[in-house]
Amino acid sequence: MQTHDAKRVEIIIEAPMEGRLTDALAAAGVTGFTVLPVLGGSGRSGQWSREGQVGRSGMVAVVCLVAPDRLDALLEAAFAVVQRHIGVVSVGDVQVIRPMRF
Amino acid sequence: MQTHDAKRVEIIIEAPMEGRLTDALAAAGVTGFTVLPVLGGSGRSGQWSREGQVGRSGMVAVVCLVAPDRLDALLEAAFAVVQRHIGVVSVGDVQVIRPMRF
Amino acid sequence: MQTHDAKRVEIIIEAPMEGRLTDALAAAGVTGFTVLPVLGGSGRSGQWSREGQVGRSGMVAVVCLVAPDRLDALLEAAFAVVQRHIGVVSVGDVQVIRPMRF
Amino acid sequence: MARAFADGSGRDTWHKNDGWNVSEILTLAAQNLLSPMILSFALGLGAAIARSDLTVPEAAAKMMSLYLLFAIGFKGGVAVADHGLDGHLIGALAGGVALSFALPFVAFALLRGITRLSALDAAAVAAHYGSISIVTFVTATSVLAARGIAAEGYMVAVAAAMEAPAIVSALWLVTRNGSGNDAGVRMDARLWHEILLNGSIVLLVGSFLIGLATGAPGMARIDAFIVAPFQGVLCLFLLDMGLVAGRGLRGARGILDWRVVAFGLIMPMIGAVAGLGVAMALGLSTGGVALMMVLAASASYIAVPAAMRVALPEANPSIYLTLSLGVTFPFNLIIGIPAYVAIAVALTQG
Amino acid sequence: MARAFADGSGRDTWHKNDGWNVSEILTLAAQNLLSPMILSFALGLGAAIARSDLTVPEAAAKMMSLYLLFAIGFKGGVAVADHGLDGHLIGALAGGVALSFALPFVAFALLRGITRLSALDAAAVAAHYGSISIVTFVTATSVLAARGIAAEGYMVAVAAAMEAPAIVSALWLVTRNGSGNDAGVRMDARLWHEILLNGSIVLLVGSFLIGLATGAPGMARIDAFIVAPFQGVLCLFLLDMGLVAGRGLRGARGILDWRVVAFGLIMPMIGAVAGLGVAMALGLSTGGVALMMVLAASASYIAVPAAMRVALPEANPSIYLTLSLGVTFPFNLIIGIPAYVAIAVALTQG
Amino acid sequence: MARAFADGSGRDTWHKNDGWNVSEILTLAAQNLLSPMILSFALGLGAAIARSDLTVPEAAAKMMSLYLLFAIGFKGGVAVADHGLDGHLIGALAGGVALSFALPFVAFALLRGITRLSALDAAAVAAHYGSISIVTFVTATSVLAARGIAAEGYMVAVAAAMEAPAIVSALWLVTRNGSGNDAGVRMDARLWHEILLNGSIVLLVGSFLIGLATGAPGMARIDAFIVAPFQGVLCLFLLDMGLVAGRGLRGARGILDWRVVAFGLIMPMIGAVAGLGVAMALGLSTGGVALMMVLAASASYIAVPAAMRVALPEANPSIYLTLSLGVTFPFNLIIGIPAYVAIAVALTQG
Ligand SMILES: Nc1ncnc2c1ncn2[C@@H]1O[C@H](COP(=O)(O)O)[C@@H](O)[C@H]1O
Ligand SMILES: Nc1ncnc2c1ncn2[C@@H]1O[C@H](COP(=O)(O)O)[C@@H](O)[C@H]1O
Ligand SMILES: Nc1ncnc2c1ncn2[C@@H]1O[C@H](COP(=O)(O)O)[C@@H](O)[C@H]1O
Ligand code: NA
Ligand code: NA
Ligand code: NA
Repeated sequence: MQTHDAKRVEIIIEAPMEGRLTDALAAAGVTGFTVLPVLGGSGRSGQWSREGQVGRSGMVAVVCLVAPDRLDALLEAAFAVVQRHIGVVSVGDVQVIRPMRF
Repeated sequence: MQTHDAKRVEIIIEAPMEGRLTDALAAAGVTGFTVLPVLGGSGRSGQWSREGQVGRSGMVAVVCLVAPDRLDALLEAAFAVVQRHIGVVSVGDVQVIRPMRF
Repeated sequence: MQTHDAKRVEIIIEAPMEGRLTDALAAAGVTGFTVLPVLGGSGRSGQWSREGQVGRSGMVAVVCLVAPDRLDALLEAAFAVVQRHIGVVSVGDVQVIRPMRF
Repeated sequence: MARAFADGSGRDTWHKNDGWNVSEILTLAAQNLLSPMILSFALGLGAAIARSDLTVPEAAAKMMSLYLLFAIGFKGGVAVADHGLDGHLIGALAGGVALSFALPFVAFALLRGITRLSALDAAAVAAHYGSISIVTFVTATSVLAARGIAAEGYMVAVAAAMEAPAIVSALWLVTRNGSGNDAGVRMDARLWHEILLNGSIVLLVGSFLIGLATGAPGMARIDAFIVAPFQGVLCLFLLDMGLVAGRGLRGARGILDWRVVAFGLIMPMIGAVAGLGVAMALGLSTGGVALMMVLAASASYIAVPAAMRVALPEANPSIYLTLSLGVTFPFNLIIGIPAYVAIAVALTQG
Repeated sequence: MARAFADGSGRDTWHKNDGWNVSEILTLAAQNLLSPMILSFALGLGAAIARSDLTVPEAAAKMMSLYLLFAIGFKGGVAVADHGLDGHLIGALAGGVALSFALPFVAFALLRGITRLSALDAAAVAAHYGSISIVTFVTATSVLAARGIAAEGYMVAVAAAMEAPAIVSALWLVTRNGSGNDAGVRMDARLWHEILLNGSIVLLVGSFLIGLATGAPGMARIDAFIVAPFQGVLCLFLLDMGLVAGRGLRGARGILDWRVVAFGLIMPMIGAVAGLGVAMALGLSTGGVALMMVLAASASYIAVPAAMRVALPEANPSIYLTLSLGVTFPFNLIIGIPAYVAIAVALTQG
Repeated sequence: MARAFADGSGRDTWHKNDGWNVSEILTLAAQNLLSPMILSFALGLGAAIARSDLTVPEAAAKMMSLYLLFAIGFKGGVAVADHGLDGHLIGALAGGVALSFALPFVAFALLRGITRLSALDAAAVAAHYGSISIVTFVTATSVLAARGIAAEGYMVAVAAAMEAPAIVSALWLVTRNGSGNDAGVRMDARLWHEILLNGSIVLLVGSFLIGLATGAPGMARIDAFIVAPFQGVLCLFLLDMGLVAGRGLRGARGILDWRVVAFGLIMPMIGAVAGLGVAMALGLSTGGVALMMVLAASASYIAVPAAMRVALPEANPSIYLTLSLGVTFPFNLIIGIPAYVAIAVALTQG
């Protein structure tokens, strides 16, 4: 089946920053993304878990599929939001079956 | 550690179609998959969020690891279900540590 | 934007083993990971769904971003925990924007 | 049968009606507006429109709706067990099903007449207005209970029976106005199974039968759970409904033009009148008439949208969801219910 | 001690037993079958088997079980605070622990005798039947309460004490029948910690101690929460149990042959008889005897399965979960409990 | 106004105070320690520290806090509707806002004086102590209700008004002690909007207004939901608070040195005294004085942490969350509240 190159960007970020991130993405012309819940994790700022969270709003994972030429714009936008916050950004190569979406 | 090539297919689809998709996958001989919840997202049909969902059943992410030679069968099966619905399909190259599973 | 090579390891494992897995990762020097919830899935041990779970604790997805040279240590550690249990491990190549984290 | 849906709080007072006047209707409307339920809905609506981050967790909203369905079904069954079946059950069921089949045609014609919606979107919307909103029904029963007005317990069975038929009519409309095979109807046995064994229908009918089987003794064991806290739970659930409706309206700017909105206000009135006709013809009680009007006037936002996503994926969900949840639901809640009740009282006790 | 588990609904009536006859047992069975709890379970079971999409959100199910554990533990503690410890507490605890240790050996022998299960699967199943099902226990207490039969408040402590010992016996059975090191036992201090500080044990014991410490005044502050709505919450929880059991049965076709199913029906009776013996030897009250029978007859589906996944990963979870949840749980709920209560009444009040 | 926050359980007894003595304070402290609420919190704390896997689902915890906010706000509004506004509302609001603005400066100075925290972390912590903990407030109202002590219904409005101002002071402190632009303040209109329309503020104020509008008749319709089960729900919520606090403490070993912990114990007392002064100056009732002390003494762990993550991302959340939730919250719950109530009683009724 015919597929098309694309980039899969996965941004794991604090929940309170989600809105700002997605707005920044939209501003950078990235209108497609999916937000997944995160149960917990560990990093330089220690380990945390979502269970019975009170006061700690946890994190979310934002997955973006973009055309390769859009990648830099996306990363610039994302990094501007993420840089001062805990979280991680990774980019992988993928194939998609619907080019028109990106 | 010895690993084996495989494809990681990620299908983000409307929840009401999940059962039809997994049945189609099974019919295509793809018996292994994992379903992850989705909190919200944005695409051509606008932005949505799961919170306090009443009436909008939201989406799910279905992740399939398959042997490369099974990929086309999987994509055909998936596309038949997804084509008329909102959602996205992406395929990435991965290594797995248990070939017998695929 | 300048990025750095890394490996994205995705381990789907039974919830009761999560703590043992993350401890093993930490012991192997892997201090960064994210745990995502899993709604359901299917594999050699049949299909299951999280809904109204009583008695079946379901599974979780653990995502680790590591520097390539750390991969083997991670896989050894993970495999020791996972081998006798149901679940899957996959490894993909990604780019990350913050090398110092790994 | 005065206790059929009475909330057992012991505060019910049979509202005596000798004669009827406008001022009383206004008083009742005000009284309805000042109920904690309506105000909770308004709070949610306002919070969402003001972009507050107030949200009700999905699992909690789902659980509250399971509670409301279980409670309303059980109470209905107990009411029937207590007061026996008057002859009207079959008639009421048949009448409800007929309304559910018929109303989509009216809605479709109206939409094609006054709006610019495509045949596909119009049919999808029409399906919602033939079907029913169980929360609107639940709210109406608590309004009746607060006024001590009786209703047939089996009206919950009628509600369940009205959920699905409208879908058939809508799909028939689509095939007839067949807009190309790429946007054709996707209907299969599996979808029928999903619709008819839809969770809310199963729970409503199931708890109705449980109430019927256990009757007063069963009620005595669980009334502290399903009767006393009922209206309070309804408040929090309506708070969430307000949040969802408000978010929908916010996101739908531009999607609904004034014509479509007008439909969302006119159609419930047409439905209510149709329901009134059927109910009067059947000779239902005051409460039964009011509830039949509510069912016919209300629009689905759970069972039907899910079915439409599968059967008519090309129809735009934002249109039917916003109309049903953001326009018609608030209309019925705030203006419709008190009006329907007032009319039912006037015509059956006048 | 008649109010030990009374549900405070004020509808308790001490059931006077002068003599005993079959018709009465049947009446009670029917009465039990027609309780909203049993019918809710049946509704869930039916809905799942009919593949309805009715589901209870995971978080809601978890919360209801926390509520039931807290309420049952607290009531037990208050009962002890009100009525003081009769001398039997230690004996009852010891008896319960002994049963939990012993029953897995019986279960294992029976399984190896009549079924084709491997030693590994047989041992895993055996662990479940030595341990207990707290929901079965909770349902039994509400049946006793409805009949106004007293029970020792500390039976909840006995229930907690019976959760873990069976696991030891099962693991010992596996090592003895050592099926190759690749499928050996995975037992470490961490797992012991997980088992003994298992959430349900901690909450049950903790709320028991809270009830003990606060007594009647504490009860007065929260009874409107933990007593009045109790049976209603139990209905919704059993609805979910039915859904889960039904889904399990649907998925398990072919996994359980008739021999294994037979075990799931015979073993609880054996357990009940063993429990009866211990309880009579200890001289417990009517309710205490019934509850000890229920505990011995019931099979775990929360604590033990999780432990088995860690300790015996090669054992097939579908077998022990389906047996415990899909066969033995419904059996105890529908037939077992009323029978055990009837027997306890007959033997202690006859 | 004695019913302001009375829990309607009919067990309230006006506690007559002629004179006052130490033994009585101790009795009350003991009595408070033996309340199901405090013990539930202790159970959660112990379970978490012992690494039990006992957890309350996130959605359930969220729902319980929505319930508590709605109930407390509604009751406050009804109380005002019943008893009318005494002249103090404006004064109380102004006093509360002033406290919220002022206390962060005290906290900041104290932290810089006795701890080694950076200006950034100190400011972030300070914001929490100027703001309030609604659960501490809720627990205090139920303690007052249990003792039949009246409080102004509008204190919930004061609580809502005190949530945000402290954030302004803290951010001002950061800019003044400007620690380099890379760690500068991230403050924008959007964040203000998020803070002021924070879900808990909106729900608290909204339900207060609903209670005010519907008054006694509204209360009559939902009191079985928001009054009777209130203290029981509070128990389960505090169980979860204990679990979260315990987990926080476990994870925070090494993060808090004894100086920081000392601050977490001293600051609430300072706040309480400040609150006492303001409340006495305003001439509030006994309950009002106690609640103002509680508000000033308590530290936020919901609204402020989220705001700090956005505005001061470089500040370490483990410090302020552990201090607020793991040190100050338990202190107020166990020692603070009974002491503040005792002092309020002594000074207003002595
Ligand atoms: N190497 C990693 N792989 C996957 N997730 C990570 C990694 N490092 C950090 N995270 C996630 O990002 C969160 C914050 O990380 P940090 O900023 O390092 O404290 C963690 O709680 C994890 O959820
Ligand atoms: N480029 C994308 N990257 C990630 N997820 C997407 C993308 N486009 C669409 N989605 C997901 O698919 C859903 C429907 O997309 P659409 O069909 O474009 O409206 C969205 O709500 C997202 O959850
Ligand atoms: N090929 C696969 N792709 C994605 N997930 C899988 C795959 N195989 C197994 N899984 C996941 O691992 C769980 C256990 O698989 P198994 O051990 O094969 O029964 C399944 O329930 C799935 O959630
Ligand atoms: Na309708
Ligand atoms: Na047992
Ligand atoms: Na404060």
